[in-house]
Parts: sequence; C-alpha cells; structure tokens
Amino acid sequence: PYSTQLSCQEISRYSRHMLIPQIGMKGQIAMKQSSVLIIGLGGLGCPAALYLAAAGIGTITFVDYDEVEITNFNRQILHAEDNINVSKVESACDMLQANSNTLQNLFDKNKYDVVLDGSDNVATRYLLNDMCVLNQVPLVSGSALQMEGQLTVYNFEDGPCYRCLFPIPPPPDTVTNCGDGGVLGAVTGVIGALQALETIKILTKADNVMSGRLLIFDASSTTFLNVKLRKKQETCDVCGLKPKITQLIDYEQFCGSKAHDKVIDINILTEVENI
Amino acid sequence: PYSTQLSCQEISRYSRHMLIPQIGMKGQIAMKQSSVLIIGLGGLGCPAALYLAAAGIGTITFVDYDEVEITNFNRQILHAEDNINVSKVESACDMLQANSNTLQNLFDKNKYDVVLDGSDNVATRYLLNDMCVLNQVPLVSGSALQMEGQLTVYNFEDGPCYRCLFPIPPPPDTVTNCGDGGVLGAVTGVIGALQALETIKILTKADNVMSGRLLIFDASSTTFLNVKLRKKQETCDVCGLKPKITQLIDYEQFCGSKAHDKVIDINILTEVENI
Amino acid sequence: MAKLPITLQFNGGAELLFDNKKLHNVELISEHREWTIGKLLIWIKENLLKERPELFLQDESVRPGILVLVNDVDWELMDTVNYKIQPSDRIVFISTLHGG
Amino acid sequence: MAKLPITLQFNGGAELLFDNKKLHNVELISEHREWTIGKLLIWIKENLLKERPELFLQDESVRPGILVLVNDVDWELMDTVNYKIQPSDRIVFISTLHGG
Ligand SMILES: [Zn+2]
Ligand SMILES: [Zn+2]
Repeated sequence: PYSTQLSCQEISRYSRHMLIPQIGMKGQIAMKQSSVLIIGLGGLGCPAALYLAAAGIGTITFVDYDEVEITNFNRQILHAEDNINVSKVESACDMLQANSNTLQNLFDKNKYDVVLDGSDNVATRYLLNDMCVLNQVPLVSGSALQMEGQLTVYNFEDGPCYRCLFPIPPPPDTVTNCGDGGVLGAVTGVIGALQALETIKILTKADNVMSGRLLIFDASSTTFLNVKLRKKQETCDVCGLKPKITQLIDYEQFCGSKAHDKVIDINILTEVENI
Repeated sequence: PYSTQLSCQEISRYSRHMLIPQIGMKGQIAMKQSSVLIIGLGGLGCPAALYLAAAGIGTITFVDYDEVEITNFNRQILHAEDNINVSKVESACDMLQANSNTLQNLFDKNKYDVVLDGSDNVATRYLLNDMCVLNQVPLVSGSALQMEGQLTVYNFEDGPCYRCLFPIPPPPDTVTNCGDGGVLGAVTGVIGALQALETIKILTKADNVMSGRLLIFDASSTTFLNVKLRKKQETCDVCGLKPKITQLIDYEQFCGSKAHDKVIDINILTEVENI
Repeated sequence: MAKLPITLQFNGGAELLFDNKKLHNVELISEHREWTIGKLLIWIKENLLKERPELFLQDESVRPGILVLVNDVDWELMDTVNYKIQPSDRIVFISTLHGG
Repeated sequence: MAKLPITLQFNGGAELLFDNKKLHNVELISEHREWTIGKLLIWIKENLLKERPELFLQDESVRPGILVLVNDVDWELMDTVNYKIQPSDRIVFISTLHGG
C-alpha cells in the first residue's frame, strides 16, 4: 500500500477525496483517526451522518432517544420505511451497516474530536454547549425550520460558545419546533451536509472554519447571509474568565421547557451506538 | 380524508411539509402530480433523488449509464456497498424501494415538469439544455468539483439557457472532471439538496426560483456568492429569436470531447427507471 | 429634517410579528438628535410592531434569542443599542432556530 | 497618475492559473485614459498570468467557459470588455464546473 495507515481498499474508496489538495492523504488519515459524536438523527443528523460515514470518519457515535415515525420521512433520509417505531439510532445503524455498542457516560469514557448538534430543542442545545465547553470539544451547530436554516461552529479556538451569543434562553412561547412549524427536507439536507463539511474541515485542520460566523440560509429566496459574530465573551457563564457553570445543570428547568421533541433524554443518555 | 387528492397516510407522511405556508396542501398536491427527470445518479443526483422522493414527487425518472464503483462511495450516498458493478439506476431504485420501467425515447413519451442535471461532463450538459429548450422544460443545473459548487436554473420563464451563457463549449483541455480532480461528498450533498429545493420551488409555483441567477459555493471558506445573470439572449442558437438548433445534434463532436464519465450514453438512453 | 433611509430585515420567524414581511425599507426623520439602535427599537415598537411586543422587545433591548446584525456584523461588535445609525444601513433581526 | 484599487477574484479552477490564489487586491495606475475590462485583461496577461494564457484568454476576451462578474453582476449586463472600471470594483472570473 501507498500508506501504512490506509489500506488499498480505503485508498480507492476515498480517492475522490484524497485528490482534493485541501484533504489529501494527510486529511484522510486524520479523518480515519477521528471520533465524532452526532446528537439527533433527525433532519440534520441524517444527511450529516451519511456524509461523515461516506468520508471515512473512524468512529461516529449516535445519540437519539426517539423512535422513527411516519412524519419523519419528509426529511430524515436515513430511516427506512419498515423501521417505524424502531429507535432512530438502530435505524440509522441499519442503514449505515454499523456495529452497535451501548454506552452511558459518553464524555467520561470517550474523547470526541467534534460534536455535531442536530437536536431540535433549546434545552438540548444548552446542554451540548456546556458539555462541549467543559470538555474542550468544538460543537458544529445546525438548525432549521420551515424554509430557513442556520449554521455555525461554537467553542472553536477564540470563537464564541452558544452562551456567549445567548446568555439567557428565549421565552418558551417564542420557540417553534418542526412538529408545529414544519420544515422542508431539502433545507435540512443543505444544513446537515454543511455540518458534515465543517466537521471535516475541523478534523483536517483546514482554514476558515465557520467559527465566529453565522450562516443564515433563506430557502424561499435561495440566499445565504454570512455574518460576523462576536468573539468568546469574558463574561460568559461557561467559557468566560470566571465561569459560574462548572458542571452540567438542569437544562429543562433553566430553559423553562421540556426537551419536548425527545431528541435526547437529558438525564440518561440511553440510546447510543458507535459506527 | 381531508383531501380527495391525498390519502390519510400521505397527509401524515408529508405533514411537516404541508405545515410550511409556502407549500401547504396545494403545494403537496402539485408535487404528487408532478414528473421529474433526474440525469446522473452521482454525487448530485443521489441527494437530489433522496429529497425529491422524500417530498412526495409523483413520478421520478432516473437516467444513468454507469455502474456503481468503489470510488463513488465518498459522495454517492444512494448506492449500497453490495451494489458494486450494478447499474446506478438499479442501485438507486433498490434504495428508494422503487418500481422499474424501462423507456427509450423519454421526451417523446413523457411530459416532464422539471429536469434535474446531475451529469458530469460538458457534452451531456449541452444535450440536456437543448432537450429542455426544445421541450419547454426548466432545467435545474448543479455542478461540483473539489471544494466548489455551482447552481442555477436554465430555461425558466425569461431566464437564460445554458447556451445563452456559454454559446461556445470550453476547450476540452480546460475541463476537469471529478475523476481527475476529486470532489468532496458534502459539497455535492449541499448542491444536490439545493437542486431538490429549486425543483420543489418550481413545482409548487414558489417565487424567487434561481433563474437568471448563479449560486457559487466555496466550501473552503463556507461562503456563497449569489450573482445576477443575463436574461434569455435573442441571439441564442437554441432559445433565441432565430434558433439554428431545432433538433438534437452530435454533442460529443460539438464539444470535442466524449461524455467520458459515462453518466449518459448520448445516443441511446438505455438505463432508465421510474419511481 | 434630514431623512435617514435604512433597510430593516426580519428572519427566523421574527418576520411573523411584522405582517410576515421580511424586508422593510424605511426612512427615519432625523431632527437634531442622532438615531441609535436603542431609539430605533422604540420606533419599531410604535410604528411597525402590530401586536405582542413582548415577543420582540424586553427591557429596552431585543428579547433573548434574537440576534441583531448591522451590515452583516453582530451588534455586540457595534456597541449594541448605542450604535449610531448611518444612511443605507441594513439592520437584521434574526430569531435563532432550534429545530432539526 | 491616480490609483484605481480593485479586487480580482478567480474561482472554479481559474485560480490554478494564478498561483492558486483566489483573491488579488491590485492597484491599476490610471494615467489619462480610463480602464476598461478589455484593457484589464491585457494587464492581467502581462502582470498576473504566469503560464498558458490560452487557458484564460482567447481573441481579446476570456476563453469560452469563463464567466466574468462585476460586483456580482454578469458582465454581459455591463457592456463586457467595454465596461469602465470604478474604484473598489470587485471583478470575478469564474470557470464553470461540469462535475457531479
Ligand atoms: Zn461562552
Ligand atoms: Zn439560450
């Protein structure tokens, strides 16, 4: 083989990536040695998982507490039709032909290089942010609703975390979820693929990661706004100079709302599998 | 049922789309009654097909002359690993659990509402453009190479066609294909999902279709440029006031290059299946 | 009484409070004083916001979960409510999304 | 001898002819005559283009398959080679992609 770290078969399989100057053999080996945690196998997690698995990330861990429902099929492209009522983690692993391996305290036992947030509620987003800050892991955050999507990377180098931008959670009655508002599958496809892209850029040490920037996608006009965000805030409760939050808190209480869409059981991470 | 045109099961399945004001029940019915032709089941066609199938398009027809190879798996997310050497059309139909139905002279027998170009060579792109102009069908065009992607819609209302922009094909030695240059799967994922989006916007008669505009995606900086293009050109050889091209020509000769990546056999469209 | 033409944009669902209109071209009348974003927020409340102002404003600023952008830059980098509005500024109010 | 600062950008593979650099901030020296894009193309050939000019230029214009954009607008809407360059203009040369 050309490389002691990639087999001949892997070299064929990833050749179209390794031809790209910004990736190359070095980037491919970095991806193979990486470990990524994907939270939520919904509209965002499905395409992100597909592209990360296809890119040859060494270990991908899924967390989702939900089961497959018929209303998911407009966008959650990893789940097969016969998998209604099966757990989303199992369903995704089926599709990606992955092994399974149940874990409990993910961050205690594992070092993730990147966490990808495909969750669908405010409480989980604060939980993941704090978990990533406390464990010094970058968080690739995507979200979508109706015909709009947003993308950014938190807690990367001197960029802000979610709490730097949003120290106080939004009033619960201003939050619309996909169950209430709907979401176009193609929009989650764009944002999920962009989350996979940012993850690959972080893992291959590429420049211009979407940290300190926010991408705002308006599908109704097919326009993207790329805006500059504040840096890490010294006054931030979790990543600032004098953090008040030094361990995980009760996020449902903090947000005044349930992690209603059931992407994650905030107390016990039950459904977890690795590929 | 709430609608004579959608079953209860369809209403559940597409509920997250029908909740979106721009789609609604009217848009969902329009999609069900539509017929879309997808050319090329590569990096762009795979995600586009997934999102269009998930959106409930009534009939999707696939054309691809190629077989699945191991070098496809970095981006062609519809093809299962055991399908190496199987035709891409069969492989995609497997995955989407579709029926098959072989056809010959596609446009003679069918009226397509939209054609989606996921091909990978210049000759096929001119062929599809002329076919769409001659049959008055909008063409949703995507392309990708390495860390860049482009998207536009040709032949829609007073917008330009491919020949309006590019009356003369590029010199063959200036054209790089994905086999030579590589392409990042996540980039084809973003562009393919955007092609599905534009298709859905056309079918649901939404505003702001990407006609007369070009989206330029640079994945290395995660930036999008949205530029304004010329209108339909009166001097265009195929869509102009005095068209010289009134039937399909020899596109390999015209471009001085083979449709090398084998997305389509220019002379005989052999591998075709409907879902 | 010079006129100060600016563009206001609402995204991420914030447009629902403004007749579902995302883009608003408005002209502020600048008498003697300068216009700050703080003053603009009051103007929006009095002139554009039809109902339930608490879904947009809170304590003389925007409510938590809304990000304000001045010409594509986070207002936190522009002195927030104290930023002095310039002619042709584009000020975007974006409600963050949480769905997936 | 006023200076005319502009930004040149190359994309879609066209940057390979320019040391793989996508963004070039350049200053044109405007003596008496105005700068048109036609004139700029010759300047690019003489000053930036290291090798194989035929992959970029052909018959005093860009080669087929390259699109020229002036401040995000197709140069066909701006009188192509005759467009008079203004200070701070951003001119993009983009090679169209065909892969998929
Ligand atoms: Zn912080
Ligand atoms: Zn034309």
